[in-house]
Amino acid sequence: MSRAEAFSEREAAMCTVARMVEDGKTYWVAGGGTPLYSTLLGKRLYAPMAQYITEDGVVAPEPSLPFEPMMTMVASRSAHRALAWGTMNSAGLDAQLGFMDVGILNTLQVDQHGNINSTALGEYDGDHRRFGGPGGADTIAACCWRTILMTDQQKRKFVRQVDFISSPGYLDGSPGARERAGLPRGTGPWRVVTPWATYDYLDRRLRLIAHAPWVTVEDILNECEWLPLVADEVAVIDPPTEEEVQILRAELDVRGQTTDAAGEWIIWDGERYVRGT
Amino acid sequence: MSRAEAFSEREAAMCTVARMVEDGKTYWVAGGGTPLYSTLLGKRLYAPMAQYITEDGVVAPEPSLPFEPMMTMVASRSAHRALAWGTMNSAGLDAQLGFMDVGILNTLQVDQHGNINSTALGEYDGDHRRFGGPGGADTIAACCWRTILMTDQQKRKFVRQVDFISSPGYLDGSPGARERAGLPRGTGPWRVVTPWATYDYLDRRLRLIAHAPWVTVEDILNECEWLPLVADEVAVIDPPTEEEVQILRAELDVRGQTTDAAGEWIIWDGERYVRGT
Amino acid sequence: MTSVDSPHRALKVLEAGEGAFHPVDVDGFREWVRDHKDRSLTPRLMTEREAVERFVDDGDYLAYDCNYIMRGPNSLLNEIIRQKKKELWLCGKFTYVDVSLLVGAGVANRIDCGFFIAAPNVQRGVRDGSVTIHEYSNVIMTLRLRAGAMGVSFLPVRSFGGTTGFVHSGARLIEDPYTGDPTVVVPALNPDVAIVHVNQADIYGNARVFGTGIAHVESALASRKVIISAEEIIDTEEIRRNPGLTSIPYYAVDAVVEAPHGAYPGTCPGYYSSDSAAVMEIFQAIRSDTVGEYIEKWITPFETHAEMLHARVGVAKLLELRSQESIREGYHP
Amino acid sequence: MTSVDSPHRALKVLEAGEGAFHPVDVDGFREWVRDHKDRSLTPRLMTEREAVERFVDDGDYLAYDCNYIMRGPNSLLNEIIRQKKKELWLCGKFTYVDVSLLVGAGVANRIDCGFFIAAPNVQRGVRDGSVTIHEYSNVIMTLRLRAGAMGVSFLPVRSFGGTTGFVHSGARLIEDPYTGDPTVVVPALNPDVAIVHVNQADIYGNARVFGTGIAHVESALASRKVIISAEEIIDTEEIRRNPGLTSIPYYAVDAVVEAPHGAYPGTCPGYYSSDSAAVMEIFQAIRSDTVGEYIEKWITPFETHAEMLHARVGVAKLLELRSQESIREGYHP
Repeated sequence: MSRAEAFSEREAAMCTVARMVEDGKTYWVAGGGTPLYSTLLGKRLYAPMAQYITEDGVVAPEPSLPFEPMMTMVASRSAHRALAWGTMNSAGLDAQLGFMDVGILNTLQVDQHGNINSTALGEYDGDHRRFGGPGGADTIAACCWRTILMTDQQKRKFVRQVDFISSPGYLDGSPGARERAGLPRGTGPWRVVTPWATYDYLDRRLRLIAHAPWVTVEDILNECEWLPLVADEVAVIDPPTEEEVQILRAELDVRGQTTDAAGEWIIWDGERYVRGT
Repeated sequence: MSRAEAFSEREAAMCTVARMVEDGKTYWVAGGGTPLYSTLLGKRLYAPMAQYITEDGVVAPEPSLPFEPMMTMVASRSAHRALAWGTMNSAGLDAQLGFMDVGILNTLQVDQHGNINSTALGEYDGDHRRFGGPGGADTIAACCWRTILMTDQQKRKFVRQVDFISSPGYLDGSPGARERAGLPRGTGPWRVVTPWATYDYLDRRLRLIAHAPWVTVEDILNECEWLPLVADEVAVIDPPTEEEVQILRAELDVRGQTTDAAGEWIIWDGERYVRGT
Repeated sequence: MTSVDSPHRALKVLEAGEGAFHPVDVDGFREWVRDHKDRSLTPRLMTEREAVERFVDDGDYLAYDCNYIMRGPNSLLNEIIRQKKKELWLCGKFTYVDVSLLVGAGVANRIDCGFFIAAPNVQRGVRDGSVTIHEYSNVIMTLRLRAGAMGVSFLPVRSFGGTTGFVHSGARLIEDPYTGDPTVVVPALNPDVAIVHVNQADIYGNARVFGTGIAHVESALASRKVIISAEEIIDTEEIRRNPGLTSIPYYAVDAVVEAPHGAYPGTCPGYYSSDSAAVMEIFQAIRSDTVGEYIEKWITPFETHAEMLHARVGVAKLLELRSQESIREGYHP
Repeated sequence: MTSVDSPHRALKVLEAGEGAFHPVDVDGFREWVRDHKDRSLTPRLMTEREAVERFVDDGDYLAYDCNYIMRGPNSLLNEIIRQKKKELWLCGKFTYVDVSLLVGAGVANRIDCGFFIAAPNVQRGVRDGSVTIHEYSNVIMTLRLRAGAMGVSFLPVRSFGGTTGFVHSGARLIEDPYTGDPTVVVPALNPDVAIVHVNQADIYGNARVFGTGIAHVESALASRKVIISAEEIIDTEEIRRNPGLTSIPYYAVDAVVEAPHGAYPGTCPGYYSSDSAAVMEIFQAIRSDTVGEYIEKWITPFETHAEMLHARVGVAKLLELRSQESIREGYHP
């Protein structure tokens, strides 16, 4: 598989997540957008026996691609050839039962313990900017066995403590904090993926474990308001392959609404990847 | 409508209950047998807009009559041309919501406060004879707005206190006893019908209000181990009409499994009804 | 083999959210059902105007699903705007642009939040205190509706604990009566009124929904007043031919409105696709804070949804949307 | 507008039943699901013998619906008897003659009672202590299964309070965390194994049930091990053509057994009617305390259900039962 010569940063993040998709696991996909496209890419190339479930209860579809604009779920093409059609409650309850292995999420803000804010920036009881709320992410973050968070590598997004916990990470980071709050045992954040970096958690604290070849660890830490732990060896993320980006562009997000929506372009200049436009 | 000249006591009880069926009300019918046939007779003759629901979630069927032997519910003929097919849970939850107006029940034993025993005669923790348990009757007795109990007029059935409360009446008879036990407000037993008698409740105590023309009040009280209240004026129950028994026999219980199963025959001797064989 | 609980201790309430919530009154709801829900087979077919006039009151708590996206009750929502209802409290789960539209139209001022687009007018309302938001999530709101549809006052849930939303909600953290473990419970929701768009219904309200959904059945069973809008009115004979397809039984329904293309500009899967340009137009209107102009263009000039479809959309476009919806499998059983 | 509760007080447990109940362990159940339920599309088709050998263990808590009446999993129950499983604990709601059969066969000795015919051998077992009964009702047992299928440890319910059954059950009467009113809660039930007979399934376990039922979906989702028997095995392509017909998703299912006439002698509505004479025969056997003879005639001489059908029933009778079931509307969507 040859390396891709030009791709957007958002495409890079989707390829990173696609490679995390595992056969025989269920993915509860929030909302659509990058989590859904990452799952579809992973299923297409690496894990054909991975299955996904949408918030409106579509179980294991074979969607009719490409999706219509803005309709990556709650439409006939996205629900097509499913094995079952349920509702938000059937999806939510099956997650409570432990049937959902992995949830993939987006967010505005994440903190050192993996808590997610999609509700309000600023002081909730005072001056703040309001956002849409958790949607399905709260249940995904609570009930899936693992969660993968996709976001951009921006200083304002990586904070010590989110202004509002919309969806739970490890809460205050103490052992058993989730269980004390009534959340299911053995669950919690697993990875954070940005176009530049991959993180895991060590003792429930965010830890940088890999960087994209076109940035340094220092670049990444400069885009963190609160510094994460850094692994002793920070791996280099394999860049997207030509095959991956071709599938993303030709089969999945053919209108480019998701992949082009953010991030700079990365170009192979013959020797190395450089950030371009 | 001419009086019937010969009918069984069980037919008489079904006719009494059939006349209680009201248009625009929902009947949750336990099990089948006499409650179901009484409802069907009432709907056929007196209250076409009454609807019934079965334990397995059949809503407002137009059953294909006659039923097959023993299959007055959970069969295609009994579920035929319904408006919805649910499950025991949908029926039970709709009852919790208050959608079920009237429940009609059978039982082994009833006490002065309308509590019903279908579980055990004798000492539960010691020597007793075991029966089948409440089935759906507990929920019907708890959640329908009114319940009608059908039983035979036998001394051992009308007791001071049932050996085991399988399905709740007014419990200890004190005001608010049902609510203190967690049962829905404003519900409770409404009528008891035997081939000989009709009872209501006064201050949550069983009260005889009507007798069949072929028995006296004394006959009835002789068949009560514990004496009920007796209304100041005890009415006379209109006996079955020819039309009622014809429908019961020709359209409903054509095999006679239910109507012939118990009770003596009542015959009009030209002047009055007499108990015959 | 029993669990190790000690049944007679008191259960501690470990934490309690401080948010206001629609009052929990299961016995009151039962009495409403007894006194107001028609268990006769009485025709309930009426116009959208009559349905909204009779069954949506100022101050009502309103439940609906997915408007402007999939099988939303848009014809009814627009009629609510035309009738200038006031101070509605919205069940804002799995919503999109419609919260901003209803706030901008002046009909809603309180939202239980699962998800909605917090457009400028909502932001402004929160800042100046004219809009109140209570915090939940999509699933928590649908489970609150499910509790309401089960006739119980609360449900235990496995999410929502530990969030800031919990603090601003009606949830409680209690000791589980069986395990003693900390357990989140949420209050049942019995909305005053639900509006539900379905594929088919008969004149009594026996309704069929094809495809996925959010909480349409729960909303219908949990709500005091229920208006169904249907793409197609079908014979009760057809309902009786396959009772297994009935999603919502007639006795839960107060009004049935015939509403072909009732979900426009959203999709009704298997029937017609979204009008993407029209959806983008409302999206842009809420983003650019021009909801008023949108309403004056699309809603208030018309007496009915049908009139709007005729004047603003036209036959050719509607047929095109039907034609675009090439997937029919599963939606025409 | 909020209810008048005082959120921070402790909730009193007002009364507690004294009955033993299958342990409540929601997190343990989740871990079982994670470690044992196959979320791949791996074929699960196997013989009734293999399914029962692999998935029914001595001492298991067993859930099933309606056996000997309607769409019961009779082929699987008979195989359980042939394999001489021991000490099963039965979810005895909406049952009929089968509790007495299973007790008489020596495979079951504990019953959560909703309803069953208390035949002489059950009576004797209760008297001599070899059979234990815990008291519930049909709806309470199905709601316990629903709690199990929701992944929560308990549910509030509106019936069962005040009964003697409550005293001999796992129910509790607690103060409602919202209204303060006395409220009955019942423990979730997560059976060790469920056996469910369905109309159609694919080889992965995506299953369709047509007609009414008791708690088949809840049983499948709530149970650690799930065996589906199906009148017809259909292509997964057919499942994908109408996902709205899937009652039970494959990931809940461990084994699929092809079992035409699997509900014999009961009815499978729309497919075949009951064999009344054969049902009467088991009814008479339990009444006259001759369960052993019944088993020796109908069950143990045969290797499989199909062999029994061939030897004891015959083609003519099976075709007659199919022919008698003249109502097909609603069962062949």
